[in-house]
Amino acid sequence: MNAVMTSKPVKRIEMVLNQDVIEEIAQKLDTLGVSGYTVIREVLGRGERGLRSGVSLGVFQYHLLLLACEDVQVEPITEMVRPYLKRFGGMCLVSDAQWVIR
Amino acid sequence: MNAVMTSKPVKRIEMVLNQDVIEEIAQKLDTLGVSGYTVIREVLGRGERGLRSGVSLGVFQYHLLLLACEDVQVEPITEMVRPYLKRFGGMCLVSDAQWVIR
Amino acid sequence: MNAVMTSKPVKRIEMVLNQDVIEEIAQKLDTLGVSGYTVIREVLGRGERGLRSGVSLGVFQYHLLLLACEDVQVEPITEMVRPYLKRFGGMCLVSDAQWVIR
Amino acid sequence: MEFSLLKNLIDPVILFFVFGVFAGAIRSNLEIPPAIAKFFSLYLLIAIGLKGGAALAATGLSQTAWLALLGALIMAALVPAYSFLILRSRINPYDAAAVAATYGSVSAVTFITAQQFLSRNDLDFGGHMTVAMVLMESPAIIMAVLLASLVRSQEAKRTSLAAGATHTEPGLSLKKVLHEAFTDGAHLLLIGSLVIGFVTGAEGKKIMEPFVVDIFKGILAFFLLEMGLLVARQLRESRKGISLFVMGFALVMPLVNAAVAMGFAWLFGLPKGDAMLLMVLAASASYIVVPAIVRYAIPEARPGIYFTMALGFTFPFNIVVGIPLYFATIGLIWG
Amino acid sequence: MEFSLLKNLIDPVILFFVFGVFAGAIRSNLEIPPAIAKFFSLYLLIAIGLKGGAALAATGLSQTAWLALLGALIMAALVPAYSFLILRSRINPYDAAAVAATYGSVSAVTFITAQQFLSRNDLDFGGHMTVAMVLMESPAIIMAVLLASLVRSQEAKRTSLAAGATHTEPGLSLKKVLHEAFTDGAHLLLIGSLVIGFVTGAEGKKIMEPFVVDIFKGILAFFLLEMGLLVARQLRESRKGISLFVMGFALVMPLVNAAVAMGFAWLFGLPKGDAMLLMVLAASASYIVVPAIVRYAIPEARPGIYFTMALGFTFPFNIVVGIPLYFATIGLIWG
Amino acid sequence: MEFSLLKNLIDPVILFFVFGVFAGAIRSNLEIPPAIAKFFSLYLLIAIGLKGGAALAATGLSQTAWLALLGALIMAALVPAYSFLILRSRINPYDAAAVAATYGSVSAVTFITAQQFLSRNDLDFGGHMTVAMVLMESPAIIMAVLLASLVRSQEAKRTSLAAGATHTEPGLSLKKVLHEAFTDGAHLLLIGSLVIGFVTGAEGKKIMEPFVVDIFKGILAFFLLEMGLLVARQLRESRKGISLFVMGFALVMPLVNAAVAMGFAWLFGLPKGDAMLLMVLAASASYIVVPAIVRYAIPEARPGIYFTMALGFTFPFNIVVGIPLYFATIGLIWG
Ligand SMILES: Nc1ncnc2c1ncn2[C@@H]1O[C@H](COP(=O)(O)O)[C@@H](O)[C@H]1O
Ligand SMILES: Nc1ncnc2c1ncn2[C@@H]1O[C@H](COP(=O)(O)O)[C@@H](O)[C@H]1O
Ligand SMILES: Nc1ncnc2c1ncn2[C@@H]1O[C@H](COP(=O)(O)O)[C@@H](O)[C@H]1O
Ligand code: NA
Ligand code: NA
Ligand code: NA
Repeated sequence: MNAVMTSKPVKRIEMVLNQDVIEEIAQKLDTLGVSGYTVIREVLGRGERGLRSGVSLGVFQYHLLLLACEDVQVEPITEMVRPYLKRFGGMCLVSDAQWVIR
Repeated sequence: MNAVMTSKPVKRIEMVLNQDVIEEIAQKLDTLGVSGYTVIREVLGRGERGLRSGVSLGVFQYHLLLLACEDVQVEPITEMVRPYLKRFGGMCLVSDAQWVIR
Repeated sequence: MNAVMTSKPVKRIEMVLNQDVIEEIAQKLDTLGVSGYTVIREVLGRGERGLRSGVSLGVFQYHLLLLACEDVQVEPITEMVRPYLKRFGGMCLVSDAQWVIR
Repeated sequence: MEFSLLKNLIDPVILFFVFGVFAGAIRSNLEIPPAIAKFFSLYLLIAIGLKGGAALAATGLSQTAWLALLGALIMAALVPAYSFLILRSRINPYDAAAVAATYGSVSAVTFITAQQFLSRNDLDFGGHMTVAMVLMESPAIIMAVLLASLVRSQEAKRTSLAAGATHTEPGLSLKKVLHEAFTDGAHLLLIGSLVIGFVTGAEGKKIMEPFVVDIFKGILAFFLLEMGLLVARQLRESRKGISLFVMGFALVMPLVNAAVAMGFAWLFGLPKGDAMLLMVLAASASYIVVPAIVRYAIPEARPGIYFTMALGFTFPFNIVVGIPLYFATIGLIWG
Repeated sequence: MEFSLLKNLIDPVILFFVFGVFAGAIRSNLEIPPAIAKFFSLYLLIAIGLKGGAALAATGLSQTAWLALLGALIMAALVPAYSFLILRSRINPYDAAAVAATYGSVSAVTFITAQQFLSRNDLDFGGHMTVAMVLMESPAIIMAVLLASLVRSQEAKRTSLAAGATHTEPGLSLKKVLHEAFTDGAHLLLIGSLVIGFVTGAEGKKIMEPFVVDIFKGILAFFLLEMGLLVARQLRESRKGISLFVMGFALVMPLVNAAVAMGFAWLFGLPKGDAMLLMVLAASASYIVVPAIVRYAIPEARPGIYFTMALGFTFPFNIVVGIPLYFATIGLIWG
Repeated sequence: MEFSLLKNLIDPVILFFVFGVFAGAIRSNLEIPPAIAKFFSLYLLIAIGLKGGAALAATGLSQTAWLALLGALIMAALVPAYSFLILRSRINPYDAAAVAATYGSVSAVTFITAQQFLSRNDLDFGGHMTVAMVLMESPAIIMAVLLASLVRSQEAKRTSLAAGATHTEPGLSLKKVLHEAFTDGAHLLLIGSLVIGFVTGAEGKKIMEPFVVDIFKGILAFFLLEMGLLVARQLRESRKGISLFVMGFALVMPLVNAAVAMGFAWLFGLPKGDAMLLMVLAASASYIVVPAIVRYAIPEARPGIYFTMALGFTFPFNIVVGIPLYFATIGLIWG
C-alpha cells in the first residue's frame, strides 16, 4: 500500500494538565527529545476534584497537550508526567496513530 | 511490558456538541457514572448543516467534549447522546486508548 | 454486538495547520467530498521551527483541524495536505475510530 | 432625502460598517477576536438599556408612550403572522416559521444605529422605545415555536409514526423553550439594564455616563466593523442556499414592515422620533436573540436561510439605506 | 444604617452584581467571555494601583498612614492564625490551611467596591490603604503553605513512609512557592501599578485619568455582573461539598474579622475612611490570588471548599450587606 | 538629552512597558489574554488612522508634506536594499530577505509611542506622517518577496531540480503574495481608518474623540505592558538562535536608519516633529505586518531570527532609548 511509504506508526499522547505545571512539563519534554507538541489552551473539565469554575478568573485552568512520538518514547514521557498528574490532577491517554510524513 | 501495570485500556469518546445541549449532556454523563471529561470550548465546524458563521455573535457555537471511560460505558453513553446529535447536529467518535494510571 | 449496527469504522484525521492555509485546505476538503470537519482555533505549538510566541500579536498561529472520513478518503486527503505541511509547517495524524451513527 | 442618505454615509460609524464589508469582500484576514465582538454586543445592550431606563425614569410613561408600546405589540404580532402566511407556500414550513420569528423580532444594533442617527439629526425620542424593543423581542419567537410544533405533529401523523414518539426526543417541551426565550442572555441583559437604569435614575446615569455614553460611538463603530466583516463572510458562505425569492423577501420586507409601522405611528399620533424607531424596529430582523432560541427550538430550520436573510441582507439594507430612507419619509409625511 | 444599605442597593454597580446572581440563578445563558473577565480584573488592578500610588505621591506616608499599615500587618498575621485554630478540628488540615490563607488575604474587588462606596458617601481615604492591601495579600499564604508542609511531613511519618519521599514529588520546594507567591500576576500587577502611580505622580494621574477613572465605574459594573454570574454558578456546582459549619464560617467570619480590625483602627485613631477600608480588607477573602498559589502549593486542599467559601459566600455577603454595615457601624462609633 | 531620557522613563506608558519586561523576566504568570492584546492593537491602528486622517483633512497636503512622503518612500526603498546587502553574506539568504523586509517596514506601536512622546513635549507633527507610515509598510515586503523568489529559483537550478517544480508547491504565486500584502488586516485597517478620518473630518473627530483620544493613553499603556511581557518571553525562547552579529544588527541598525532619515529630513527642510517621526519610522522594524506576510511568502525564513530581532531587540531599544535619543539629536541639530 502506498500509505506505507508516506506515513509511519507513532504514539499519540494527549494530556490534560494543570496550568501551573505545563511549562515545566514542556521543558522536560524537550530534554526527553520530543520533537514537537501542540497545546490547546484553557479547556474546562470535570474530574475527581469536581467541576472547576474559577476559569474566568484565571484560576483552576487546564490545558490539553497533544504530541506524537516514537513508541520507545512513550514510557519515559508517561513516567515523567505521572507524578504531576497525581499531585496536580489531570489525565493522560496514549493511542496509536499514523504520522503523515511531510 | 511495564506499561501493562501503569496503564489500562479505555475507550476514548469525543463528541462535537451544540452549545445548547452540552450542560444537559454533562449532567447525564454524571448520572451514567462517567468519572471525568474535558471540554474544548468554541470549536468551529462544517457538517451537514453547512458552515456556521454566527460564532462571534455567540450563535451556532459547538463545543468538543472528550472523555475516557471503561468499555462497558460506551454503549450507554452513545445511546444517550445519539438523539441529541440527531436533533441538534454534531458528531461522536469512539476509539481505543491507554489511560496512564496516575 | 449492538455497536455494529449503530456505528461504523472511520478514519480520524487531525492536522495542525498554519493559519494562512486553513481556508484553502478547507476548500480543497470540500472538493474531495469530505462531509464535515471541526476546527479548534489558535493552538500553540512547538515543532521543528521552534516555539512560536507571536500568538498574541496574531502571527505564527496554528489551528487544529479534526475530521472523520471513510478509509478510501484518507489518501487523497493526506496527499492534498502534505505539500502544505512541508512548506508551512504543521503535522497530520491518522488513526482509527468508530463513528456513532446518529 | 439625498442629503440624509449622504449624511448617513459620512458618519464614521456607518463608514466602519462599509469598510468591514469591503475588507470581508476582498478576503482580508482582518478579524476581531470573537470574545471582543461578544463584549461589544453586551456593552451595547447595557448602554442602550441604561439610557432607556434613565430616560424613562425622567419622563415616566405618558399616553403617547403607551400608544407607542401598543404599536410595538401590534407589530410584534402582525409581522410574524403575515410573514408566515407569505412564506409557507414558498419554503419549507420550519424555515418559514424561523424566518417569521426573525422578522417579527428586532435587531438591537439596528435600533441603536437608528438612535444615534436621530441624535445626529437632533431629533428626540422616548426612553419607552427601548421598552418597545424589549416587548417586540419575544412574541414572534413564541408564535414561531408554536407553529413549528404544529408542523411537527402534523408531519408525525403523516409519516404515520406515533405522534407521541416525538415527545421522547430531547429538548422539545414548550416549557423549556419558554424558559430559553425568557432567560436568553441578550434579552435578559437588556431588561436588566433597563430596570437598573430606571431604578438608579439621574444619579445612576451620571455615574455610568463616561462608560456608557462617551465612548459609545467608538465601540459602536468597532462593532459595526465586525458586523461588516460578518455580513461579507455570511454572504460568501451561504450564497448557494439563498433563492431569489428569499433574497427579495429580505430586501422588500423591511420596507413593507416599516410602512405598516408608519401607518400605526401616524394613526396613534406618535412624535417623529418615536415613529422612526417603531419603523426601524418593525423593519429590522433578529440575528442574535432569535437564532439563539430557534437553533434550539426549531433545529429543523436551516440557519443558512433565516440567519443569512437577517444578517446578510436585511441588516446591511437597514443600516445603509433603510434608516435614512425611513427618516426622509417621516420628514415628508409628518412635515 | 438602613439608609446606607438602601443607598448601596440602588448603586448601579451593586445592582449589576445582584442582576448577575439573578441571571445565574435562573440559569440564563448570559456569559461574559473569559478573556473579557480577565481583562476587567487586570484593568481594576491597574486602576486601583495607579490611583493609590498617585494619592500616596501627593500625601506621603503620615504617621496615621504608618499606623494603618501596622494595623494591616497585624490583621494579616492574626486572621489566618485564629482561622486555622478554629478550622483544624472541624475540616481536614489541608483545607483548613487553604481556608486560613483565603481569609487572611484580601479581595481586591471588595476593596474597590468599598472605595467607590466611600466616594459616593463623600468620605475620604488614604492612598496608603492600597499599600495596606498589597501588604495583606501574601503573609497568610506563606503561613498556610508552611502549615501545610508541616501537616504533610507529619502525615508522611504517620504513614511510615520515609519523610524524604515527599521531596521527590514535583512542585514542593518552599523556594518555588515563594517565587509563585511573589510573581503571581495579579499581585505583581497591583504592585507595579502602585509604583508607577507613585513615580509618575500628578502628571501621570492626569494622563491616565480618562482610562483609569472616568470609565472605571462602568467597567466595575460589568465585572460585578460577571462576578454575580460566577457566584451563582459556583454555588450551584459546589452545593454538595459545603457543610453548614463551613457556610457559617464564610458568613460569620467576615463580621468577626471586621470587628477585630475596627478595634485596632479605633485604638490607632485611624480616620473613618481608612478604618472602613481596613475592616473591609480584614473581612474579605481572596478568590483570585490565594487560589492561584494554593492550587499549586497545597494541591491537597479542595477548591470546592476554600474557593466556594470565598467566592460563593463571603464575597456577595461583603458586597451586598457587609460594606454598608461596616460603614454604618463606623458612623455610630466614630460619630 | 538626559532630561528627555529621564522624562521618557517617567512616562506611565513607558513604565508599563518596562514593568512588563520585568514581569516577563522573573517569569511571572501575568498574562494579557490574546484576544485582548489583539483588540488593543486593532484599537491603536484605528485611533492612529482616524487622528491622522482628521489632521490631514484639516491641513491638506502642503509642500512640506509631499517632501515628507518622498522621504518616507526613499527610506522604504533604501533600508531593505542596504540591509539585504549587509546581511546576505552573513546569514542564509531567506533570513536575509526576511530581515530586510522587517527593517524596511515599520512598527506602528513605535510610531504611536513617538507621537505621544512628541505631544508630551509639546512638539507638533503632521497628519501626513500617518500616510508616510502607510506608504512605508509594503515596499520592503515586496522587495523581500522578490529577492526570496530569486534565491529560490537559483537554488532550484543548483540542486538541478527542474526549476518549474517549485511552481507546483502551494502558495507561491506573486499575485497571491501581493494580495496578502495589500489585504493584510493590520495594514488595511490603518488605511481604512485613515480614509474614514479624512472623509469625516472635524465632525467625525468630535464623535470619535472620547473613544479614540481620551482613553488612548490608558490602552497604549496596557498594550505596552503586554509588549513588555512578549519581549521578555521572546528573548527567553529564542536566546540560542541569535548570534552576536544578528543582535548587533538589531541594535545598531535603528541608529543607522534614523541617521540616514535625519539626513533626508534635514535636506528636505522638514519641521522637527515630522523629522522625528520619519527617523522613528526608519529606525523601527515590523513585528506584525511583515511577519504576517513573510511567514506565508518566505516560509523558509526563520521567525526565530527576523521576528526576534524586531520584537526582542529593536522594539524595546527604540521605545526606551531610541525615541528620546532621536529627539535630543534633533534638538541639537535643528536647534
Ligand atoms: N475520564 C476523563 N476523561 C477526560 N478528561 C478527564 C477525565 N478525568 C479527568 N479529566 C480531565 O482532567 C482534569 C483534572 O482531573 P482530576 O485530577 O481528576 O480532577 C479534569 O478537569 C478533566 O479536564
Ligand atoms: N466528519 C466530521 N468530522 C469532524 N467533525 C464533524 C464531522 N461532521 C460534523 N462534524 C462537526 O459537527 C458539527 C455539526 O455537524 P452537522 O450536524 O452535520 O451540521 C459540525 O459543525 C462539525 O463541527
Ligand atoms: N510531534 C508533534 N506532536 C504534536 N504536534 C506537533 C508535532 N510536531 C509539530 N507539531 C505541531 O505542528 C506545528 C508546526 O510544526 P513544525 O512545522 O515542525 O514547526 C507545531 O507548532 C506544533 O503545533
Ligand atoms: Na422586525
Ligand atoms: Na481578609
Ligand atoms: Na524601518
